[in-house]
Amino acid sequence: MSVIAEHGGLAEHIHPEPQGFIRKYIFSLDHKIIGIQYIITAFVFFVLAGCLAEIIRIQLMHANGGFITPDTYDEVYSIHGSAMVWLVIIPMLTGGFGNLVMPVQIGARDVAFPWLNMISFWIFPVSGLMLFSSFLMGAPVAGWTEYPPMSLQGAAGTSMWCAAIFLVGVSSTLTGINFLVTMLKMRAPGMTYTRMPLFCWGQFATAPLLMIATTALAAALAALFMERQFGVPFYDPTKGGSPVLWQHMFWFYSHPAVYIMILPAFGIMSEVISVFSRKPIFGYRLIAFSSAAIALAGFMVWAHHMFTSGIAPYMQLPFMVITFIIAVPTGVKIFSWIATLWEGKIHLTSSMLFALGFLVLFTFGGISGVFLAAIPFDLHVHGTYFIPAHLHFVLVGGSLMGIFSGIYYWFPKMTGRYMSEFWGRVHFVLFMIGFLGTFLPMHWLGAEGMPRRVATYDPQFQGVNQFESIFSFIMTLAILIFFINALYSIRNGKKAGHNPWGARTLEWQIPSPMPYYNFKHIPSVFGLPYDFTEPLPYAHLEEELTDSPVPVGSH
Amino acid sequence: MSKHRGFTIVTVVLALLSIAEILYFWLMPTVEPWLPPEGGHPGDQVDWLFRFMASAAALLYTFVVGYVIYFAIAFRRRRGDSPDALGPNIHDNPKLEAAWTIVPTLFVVLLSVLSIKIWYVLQVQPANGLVVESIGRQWYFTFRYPDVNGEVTSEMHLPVNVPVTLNVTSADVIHSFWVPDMRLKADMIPGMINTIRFTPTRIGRYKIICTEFCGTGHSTMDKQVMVVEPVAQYEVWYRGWQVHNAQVSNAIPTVSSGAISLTGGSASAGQALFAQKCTACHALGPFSQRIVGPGLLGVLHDPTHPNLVDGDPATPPNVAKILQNGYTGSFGHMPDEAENGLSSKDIANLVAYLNTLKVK
Amino acid sequence: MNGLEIEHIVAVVLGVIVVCVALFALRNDWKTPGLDNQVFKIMLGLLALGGVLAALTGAGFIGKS
Amino acid sequence: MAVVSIPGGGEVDQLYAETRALRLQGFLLFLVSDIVLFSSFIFAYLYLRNSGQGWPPPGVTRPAIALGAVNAAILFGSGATMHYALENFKHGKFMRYAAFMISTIILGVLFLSGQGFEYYTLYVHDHVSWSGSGIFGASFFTLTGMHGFHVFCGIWYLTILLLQSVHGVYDKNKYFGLTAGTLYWHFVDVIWVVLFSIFYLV
Repeated sequence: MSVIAEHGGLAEHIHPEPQGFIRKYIFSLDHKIIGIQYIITAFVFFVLAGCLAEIIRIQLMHANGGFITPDTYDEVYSIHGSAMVWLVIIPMLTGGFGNLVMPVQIGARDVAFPWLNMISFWIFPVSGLMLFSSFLMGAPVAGWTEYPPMSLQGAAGTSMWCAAIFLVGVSSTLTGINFLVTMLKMRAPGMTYTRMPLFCWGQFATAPLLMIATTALAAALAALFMERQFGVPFYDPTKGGSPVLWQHMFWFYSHPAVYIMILPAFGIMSEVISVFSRKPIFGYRLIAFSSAAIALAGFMVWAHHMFTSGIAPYMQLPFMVITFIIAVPTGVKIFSWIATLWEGKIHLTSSMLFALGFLVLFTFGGISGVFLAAIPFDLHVHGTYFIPAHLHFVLVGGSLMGIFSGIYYWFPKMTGRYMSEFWGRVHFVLFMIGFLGTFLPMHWLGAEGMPRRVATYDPQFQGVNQFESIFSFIMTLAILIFFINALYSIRNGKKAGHNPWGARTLEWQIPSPMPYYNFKHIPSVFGLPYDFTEPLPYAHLEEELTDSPVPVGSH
Repeated sequence: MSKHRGFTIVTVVLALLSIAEILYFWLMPTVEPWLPPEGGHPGDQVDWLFRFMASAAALLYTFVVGYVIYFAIAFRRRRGDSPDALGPNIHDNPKLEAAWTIVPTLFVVLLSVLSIKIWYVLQVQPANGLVVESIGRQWYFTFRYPDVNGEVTSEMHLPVNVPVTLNVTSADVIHSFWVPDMRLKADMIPGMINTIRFTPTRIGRYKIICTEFCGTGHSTMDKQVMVVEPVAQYEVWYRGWQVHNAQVSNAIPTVSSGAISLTGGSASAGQALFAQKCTACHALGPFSQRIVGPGLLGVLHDPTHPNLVDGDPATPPNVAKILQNGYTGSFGHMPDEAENGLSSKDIANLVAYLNTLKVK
Repeated sequence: MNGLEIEHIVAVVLGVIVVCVALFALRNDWKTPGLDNQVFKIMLGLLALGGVLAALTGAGFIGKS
Repeated sequence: MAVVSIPGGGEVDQLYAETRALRLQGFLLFLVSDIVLFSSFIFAYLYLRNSGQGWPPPGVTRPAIALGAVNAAILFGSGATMHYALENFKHGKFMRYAAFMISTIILGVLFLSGQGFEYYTLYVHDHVSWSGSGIFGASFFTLTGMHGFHVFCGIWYLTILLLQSVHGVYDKNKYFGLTAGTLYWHFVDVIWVVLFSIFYLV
């Protein structure tokens, strides 16, 4: 076609749609398929790790445990934590939603390196299987943080754990590189940085974290692996190493990692809240820049996990103050979302309900984070149940609520059908009740004197723990409803048009499910993505929803 | 104004609610509903910080949740609204945005100043204090007092109202020394000494809890107590340990010692114990049948049985030694008597039972 | 026939199927040019390798049974 | 096909120019993450070195500075030859390009042999080993070994590039693979500057 003859650049360069099952659905190069592959795989691991969580809660029903032995219990919570962090939330939010939505939102046909994207994805299930197979050789016991010297003494599975996390880290790093290049180089004409949808800003702030922080973790893991397998002394104090070194290297990754887990969820919130309030997002620039500020400051706070570990006293203060400062951009985002609700015409869909739930739960987690940042209070609650309570409020109440919200929101885009709104609301109500009942009392348990990672505990806490366990079953039930709803809706859900929510970002302007090439003609962008009163801010979209033939590229 | 009367009412209600919460956090006589009873200085300072942060958090959280719920209800799409109805086209409000950037920043500065002040209190060396050391071990704490040989192994006694400098370290893996009532914690890291400073002011018995995962017995590492008592009673206890440990070497012992008398072990009692304590890790099968540890069938009668994990031949006294001291090393981990809850009599019974097992 | 044996047989059968599919696809695509196709072929090769490993493990040639 | 000019005066089609820009960016980001990997280990090394045991720890002999210096000279020399190889290729002087490329590869192999000799001397003569010499052995052998592995990969990479260019994969306007190879080789050089100074000089 003439368009191709005139331009001939990457934007018009189209590979023919692949034929054959393997090319289409297994080793696919299509970012949308890879995104869905990520989401499905991560949900499979989510179910496995969720079962481990229920084993933990059953064990804690009685002060003397008795459901499983202490050693098995240690293995269970270690794998639960590792799997939820590395195999569920990070791949789901970056590889999953990032792949599914980000290239379309910036008006690209695919990510920069589709083959790299495919490799990143396929490393992930393999490393997940390796992580779970560590149970066969004696899984790691020292929690997802695996502090040496404890992890040096762990069973053979600990080395397997190192290898698995290393591999999933490689996958993250490659995804980060891929996304960053895509967003730097492949935005549609007119898609300036301040016109990118906020979900892309979330990914844009996350990609460098994935790329840089994960590599630091790879070094820490490689050293742990070498020490365990070949006796190379890095961490063993009896051979001159330092256990605190691991803590520095681990948290230098793992603190940015919590922003890897929350920034894309922030992005989802911005999309969902704006669309369902039928209003422009309030304070676009401030939200976008606070994402970048959080990502940047995220590299400067890692030692706030180590206030009790005996780092030099005057080293502690800057970490405390910078951690406090992170509360400011985070607060700005929360306030902006609440202001977006103001005078909106709010559609209380399941997706929006989860977004509102996010605001309620994540704010609580953020506030308990400020408590933890204050050294004097941290010295009291560090290593207690206050920590699991805080991290579940930000990771379940934040990231996972964001994931659910995103699934309800983009499900019509993935499949062309709605999920059941009724069961979505049931899911929301049960999940909120179960979540609050499970994790809210944990703050109190920790402050009162229950250490974390214990298989048996002081009988005075038994009542509260039983209460939590019962509510955790409610939460499990809610998630079960969600899965049934999703699986049922893939084939039987109500048909949704190409833009069921009336959203204005680019992915909603093309058919659902998205065609292989995304766009017949690369759109030009001349406005903000959230101006609901204005005409669509894109040109060259006229033919997207018609049946006119797809231009075929030269290759 | 009338248009936003609901908003005004909600704001007033939330403000009143916040004031009530703030008053509650400042006026409650003790922080006991939220934290364990406070047992000394600087726990009082931490409690003060807790009251401050809790009231600020209550203020913020009340407004966030209140507004989210109110907005979701008040601005929901009504039945009569057209499906395409839009909200007002508000993009931003620089004054508002500046306000909610600057006010939290100021609050953060205030919080930093307060935290640093209290942090400084935690660093100050008390004059004429008592210097005590604690060593974390799998899975108990030991203590070293000035002019007491060796280690104090049971409770930790402290005189009331005397400043204490506590240096902690570990003999094996990382532990953590936490006394919730003192609001203080320090990780016990092998090869490092961490210090906490406090002054117990209330007489009582406080739990010492390990909060850093340290192996199979981590859950049980909360059984020891810190006893704060009047100086006279403390002196008596202290002299008692001085006498008790007079003959003890000052070197840090690595394993508990003392051979167990194996006479009079009952094989039937041992069999019951074995089913209860051992079968989770050890099979009643040949040596190669491994669950966690090796199979134990005929362990004492098999001439081809390899030596025990510590290199000693498999004889009843050596097996008893492993049951007593446990083992942690390249072969894995075997709990010791304390963690398995085995008395000397139990060990004798178990060895007697193992002695009856013969390879077919 | 106990569960373990069934597991082994399933592993062998599935492994062989996977290997066959992967090798067949590999043969079809053997001559395709371009970076994307090279990576695709590598992935197919790894898939075949995985299938071989699964089949060998199921048949008891490698790994502890 | 639309045609665009590229730096250096040639003209390529727009698709190639854009793809090249993507790959360059991706490759640079890959190098950044590789730098972070080295930095983490260097951080670990500096942390352990300053953990109060004295340096080198008692009973450990440091490697001789002379051999390290020779090795450094070899590697820097190879950086220069690599630079000239690329320049010559750009100007279409294929034979000179090939000569410089081969000398780069040979210098790389020489560097690895020097490193192997150094390891041998340390291990056999001074009894310094990876796992048996405390934190010195751990950090020295891990970091230099990791760098050596990068050189090893680089040698193969350059060999493949050379064979590709013999087969005419690149021409004087389309030579991104060679640019990437040069960048990689310079990166390996720069890492060695850092390693040389922290292990031999300081």
